[in-house]
Amino acid sequence: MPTSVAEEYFPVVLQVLVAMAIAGGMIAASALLGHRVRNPVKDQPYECGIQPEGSPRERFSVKFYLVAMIFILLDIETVFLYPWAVVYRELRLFAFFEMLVFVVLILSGFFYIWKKGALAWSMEEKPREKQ
Amino acid sequence: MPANFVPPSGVEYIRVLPEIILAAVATLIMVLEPLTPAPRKRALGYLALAGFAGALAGAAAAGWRTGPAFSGMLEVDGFATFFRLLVILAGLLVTLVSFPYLRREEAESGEYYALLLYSVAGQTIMVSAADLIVLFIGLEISSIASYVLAGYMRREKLANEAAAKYFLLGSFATAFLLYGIALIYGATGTTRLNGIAQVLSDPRMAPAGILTGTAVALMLVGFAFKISAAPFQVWAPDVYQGAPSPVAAFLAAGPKAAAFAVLLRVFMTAFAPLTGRWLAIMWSLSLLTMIVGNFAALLQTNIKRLLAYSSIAHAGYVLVAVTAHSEEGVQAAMFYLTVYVFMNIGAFAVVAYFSRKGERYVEIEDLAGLGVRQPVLAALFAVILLSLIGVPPTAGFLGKFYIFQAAVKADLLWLTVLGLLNSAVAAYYYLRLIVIMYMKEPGDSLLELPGMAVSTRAALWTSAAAVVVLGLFPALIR
Amino acid sequence: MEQQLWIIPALPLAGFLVNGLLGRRLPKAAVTAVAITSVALSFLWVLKTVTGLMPLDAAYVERYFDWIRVGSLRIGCDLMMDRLTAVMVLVVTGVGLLIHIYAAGYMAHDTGYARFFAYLNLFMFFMLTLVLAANYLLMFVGWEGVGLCSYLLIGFWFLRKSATNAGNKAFIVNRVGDFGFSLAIFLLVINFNTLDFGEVFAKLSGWPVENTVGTLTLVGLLLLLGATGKSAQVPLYVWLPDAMEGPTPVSALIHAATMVTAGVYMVARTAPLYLKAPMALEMVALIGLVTAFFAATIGLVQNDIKKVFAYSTVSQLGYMFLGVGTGAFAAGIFHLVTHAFFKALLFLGAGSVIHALSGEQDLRIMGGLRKKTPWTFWTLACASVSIAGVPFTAGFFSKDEILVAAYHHAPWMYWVGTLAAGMTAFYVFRAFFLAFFGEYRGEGHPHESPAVMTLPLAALALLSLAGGFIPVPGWLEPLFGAPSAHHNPVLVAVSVSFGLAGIFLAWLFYVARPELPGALATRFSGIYRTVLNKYYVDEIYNAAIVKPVVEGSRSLLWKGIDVELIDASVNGIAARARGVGDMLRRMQSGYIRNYAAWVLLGAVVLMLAIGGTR
Amino acid sequence: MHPITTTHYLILSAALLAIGAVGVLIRRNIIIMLMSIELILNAVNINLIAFSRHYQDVIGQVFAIFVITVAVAEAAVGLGILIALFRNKATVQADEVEILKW
Repeated sequence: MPTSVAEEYFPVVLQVLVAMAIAGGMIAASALLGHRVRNPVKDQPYECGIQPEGSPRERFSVKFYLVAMIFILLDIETVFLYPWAVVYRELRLFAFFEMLVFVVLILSGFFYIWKKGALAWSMEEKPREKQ
Repeated sequence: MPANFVPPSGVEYIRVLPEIILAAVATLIMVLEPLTPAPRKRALGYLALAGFAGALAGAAAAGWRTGPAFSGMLEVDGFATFFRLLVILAGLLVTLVSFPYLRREEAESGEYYALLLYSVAGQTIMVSAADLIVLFIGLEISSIASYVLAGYMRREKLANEAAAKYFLLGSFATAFLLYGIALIYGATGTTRLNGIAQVLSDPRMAPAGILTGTAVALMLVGFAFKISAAPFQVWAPDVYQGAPSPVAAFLAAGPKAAAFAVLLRVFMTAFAPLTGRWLAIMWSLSLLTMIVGNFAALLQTNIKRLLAYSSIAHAGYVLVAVTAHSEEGVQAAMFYLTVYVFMNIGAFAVVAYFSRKGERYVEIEDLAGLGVRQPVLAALFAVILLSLIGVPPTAGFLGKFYIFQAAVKADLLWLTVLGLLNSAVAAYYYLRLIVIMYMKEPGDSLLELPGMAVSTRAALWTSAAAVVVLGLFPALIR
Repeated sequence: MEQQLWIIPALPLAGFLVNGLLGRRLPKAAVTAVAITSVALSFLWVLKTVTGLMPLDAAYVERYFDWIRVGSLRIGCDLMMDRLTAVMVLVVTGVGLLIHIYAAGYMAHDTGYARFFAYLNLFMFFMLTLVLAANYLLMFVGWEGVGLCSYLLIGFWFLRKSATNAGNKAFIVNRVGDFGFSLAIFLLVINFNTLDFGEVFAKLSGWPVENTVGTLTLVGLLLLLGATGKSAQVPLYVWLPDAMEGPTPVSALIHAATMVTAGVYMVARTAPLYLKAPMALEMVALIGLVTAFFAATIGLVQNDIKKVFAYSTVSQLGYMFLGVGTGAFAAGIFHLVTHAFFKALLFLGAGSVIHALSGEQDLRIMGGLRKKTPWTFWTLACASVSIAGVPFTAGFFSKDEILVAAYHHAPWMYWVGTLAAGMTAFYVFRAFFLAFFGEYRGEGHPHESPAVMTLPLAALALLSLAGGFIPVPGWLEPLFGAPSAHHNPVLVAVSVSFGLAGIFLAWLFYVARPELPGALATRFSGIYRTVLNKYYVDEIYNAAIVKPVVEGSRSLLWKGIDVELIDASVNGIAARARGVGDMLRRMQSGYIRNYAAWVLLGAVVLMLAIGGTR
Repeated sequence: MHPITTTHYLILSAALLAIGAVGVLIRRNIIIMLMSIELILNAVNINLIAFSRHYQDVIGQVFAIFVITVAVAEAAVGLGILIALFRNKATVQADEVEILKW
């Protein structure tokens, strides 16, 4: 086992350095090697060939935030699944039902979101106007 | 840990029955909510009522089999059952008051009832927690639900602002509480309340004084915020004024009573050995709370804000009982909290009914002439106000009497004297309401006052009756 | 207990209750019947009791119940009858009965009829309690009661401002006197630990005669202060002339015959104490003499017939005090009895005159009533003769007894007394001649009073004349010792001559040469005006006592202490509270970040406080 | 080199706590305030894990997981409220939110 603090943290430091080197290298290479011709059209943000209209800085619609938040909420539940999975063997049947209840509760939350229309993206699809 | 893990036995589930029922019904409502068409949302309300009733039965049932549950995480004893019943009852009364209110504001929806149920579930967990983790989780469940409830009327600026303030400050204070819990865990190595007590009491393992002291202080910050004690009460007036009246009633009753229960449990069991250090602080906190609550209320013109300051003042009185840190103190606090819950819900029920759509009429002057136009309503409100002052026949008086009796027994003479002076000051702003109701000419605000809905009437009558009955027969719940 | 003394006062009380409570609903006749029968029955019961107890050498006491029992002090509700009380009770009920009958006619067409008789009966009850009381406290109850009734009856026509003012004045001045009386009672309790007459006088034997101002003299003086208040003597006489605002029967009963004599009775009752305190007794005599002379001079120039008789009462009371003061208690009481007869008659006569002239009281507008009201004329003549002291009339006997006793006590007192007697004769006959002789100067058409009024007048006239032969001094001998035997004819002759001279002068001034008084008045206009205005005594009292007290209490007590001190401090505290409230309210600035700051500040403070301490 | 002991972690978490608290006071934008509160919660987590390692038991870590979950829930609700506020008043500046006062 590494004795002093330095040895302990050497691998961590090494990893960070390697990551920075690769990223920095690519940017530097494209900047140095690439032939740059500047004109207004080129300076526009590249949007897969479609003509970009409006500035990139206009606001996101709420939908994006909503989806992001739902993702995070449901994702956290997985955190609880890991420890459960590790000790599943010893806990026998009890744990299974316990987790079943847990998952059902989560799904009911999901059902609520789904039925509320939070996931429906396009306008016409909205089943019912949110109050 | 898994080696000696034993799955919870049947009886433990019964001990946790109220939480199960509340959570189940709430989730059911959440699931049903999108499926029910707008006009039939009231059915969800009735479902919520049934949920509360079931939970009451559950709490009573749990009350018969006291003992730990879930490997010591929860401790269901007399104290816990008492507060469980109180908190669920508060939730029930608030639901009753909310029916007509939501219909009038055209904001009927299942989420409101579900949130109420979740918040009460959180509080019941909090109250019976024997472990700091469970306590924290219960506290968070109830707080987060109440943040949303506070901002329920999304279209109104006031509600938004109230919710934003409540959320920010709430989470800020809870963060401190959490930090305190972490430190205590660090100092004692365990999060079990009685475990902490053991470690703190035997000198051999006594951890560093500074660490425990800071931990206690930080936890006190969290609790003080929740019960709106002095330096941390700044949020209460704004939130009570901004939030819809039934929610304000709920905030003043449910979470506050639960927070006091937790404060009592933690400071009486876990921090008992450190009493010498936190007693002086508790003393000054209670005094400061009473002063701020009573004096600031003198100049209020908005009824809800006035009731907010009054609830701060009452928190001060209960803190006096806590400072007495004796058996009578706890008894007195429990009795006072019960009466306090009824008084507050009654008062806010009147405001909810009286303020009409969009809560236009919440100024004190709007009450003018109520005694003439609506004698029954005015009489009920007067009874509640008298009890808030602590006039003898009502339970309010007995509550204060027990508290100050306990305080005197714990020879907190100065606190008692100042406390009584404060309640004298309090008499002014309560009586002002009665004066305006009975002595002033009715203004235009009383013209189109619609009939009172059955449910609000029921809630109002129960609280007024409780105030009087408890005043006469305190033994019912001692 | 067999004599049941309590029935005597109980009957008028019953009369009062019936009239007072049911009066308005009962017809007038019923009210009169109840009032008069109650007093009549009481009078008969007195006769039965007195005859029953005939030898009555020792005081006969009936004890009913313990009113106050504190430690060793026992004050019972007990009544007593002895010779002195017998005399007083007979006078009170007898004269009272006659006046009740007279009042039935006089007040016939007055709206407050029932109320009037209720008050009269109540007065009789209190007066009888006062007289029959066996201890000072019960006497004090009667004392206050009669004061109350005099207030009620003076202000009977309460719509008239002057009547209510007079009532107030009477009551307040009496209270000043009662103040002295109660102090005396306290001293008695402290020194003798009892208020019962018998016990007090028994314990007195152990006390030496005081030549310096000891406790006994102090008690005597305080009692005298009470007596001057009640019997309208010099310092506290101002209320009696104003008391004439009340109906005439009231003046007759209360302000002539009974209440005002209470003072004399009280001094006579405490004779043993006064004998032990000669200085106090001397003071009584002095007060009496000064009052007699002083009131007589004022009486000379009064124009209101009732005012003349009022001052005459004050003056005659002065004589009684003189009599009692010079040790001749029996003479004093004797004069009290005779005075009750002729003074009541004078007032009732005046009442009849006023009744005849339908309310006119000014002598200058009367005249020539001899032919129009013969009955009144003759009865009033008897009274005037009696009061002037014409030989063999009641007044003659009692007044000379006093003057002789005064002579033996101090010769100069006799001369002043006799001079005052002359003046008395003058002003009585002045009123008599002005009212009944010469031509009628008023516009009205006077008519004789009805029988119900003239009959009592006749009875009283008889008593005024024959009263002198009632052996009162002899009857009172066991109590006050034998009357002074030496009847010096010379003294009697001198006083009679003064009386007759007074009558002659009055005749000269007002019948023979009516212009004389006018001329005399202009020549001595200065003296005339001061005497007419009652030596400006009322004005002096007003300035000296009333104004400072009223002003003082208004500016100092009310404005000064109450407003500035108390109100200011209370409002101040309230304002401070609101100030604190406002400051705390500002704490809610509305900014989230301020709130967060408060939370953080609180947290830091707590950490330091709890964390810091070791 | 002395090994990294629990106190180092405590100091780190205390620093984070301070930064978080000050962040709430100074920053105007409510979202940033929200973030600083999350910062404090993370400071708590550090503490918990440090103590858990110190006592060699799992309570601290379990607690940490719960704290994280609660933090997420809080954040979700907080942002929800914030959006509602934004819709009404088109501002997220803390100082403009001050209708309710005194």
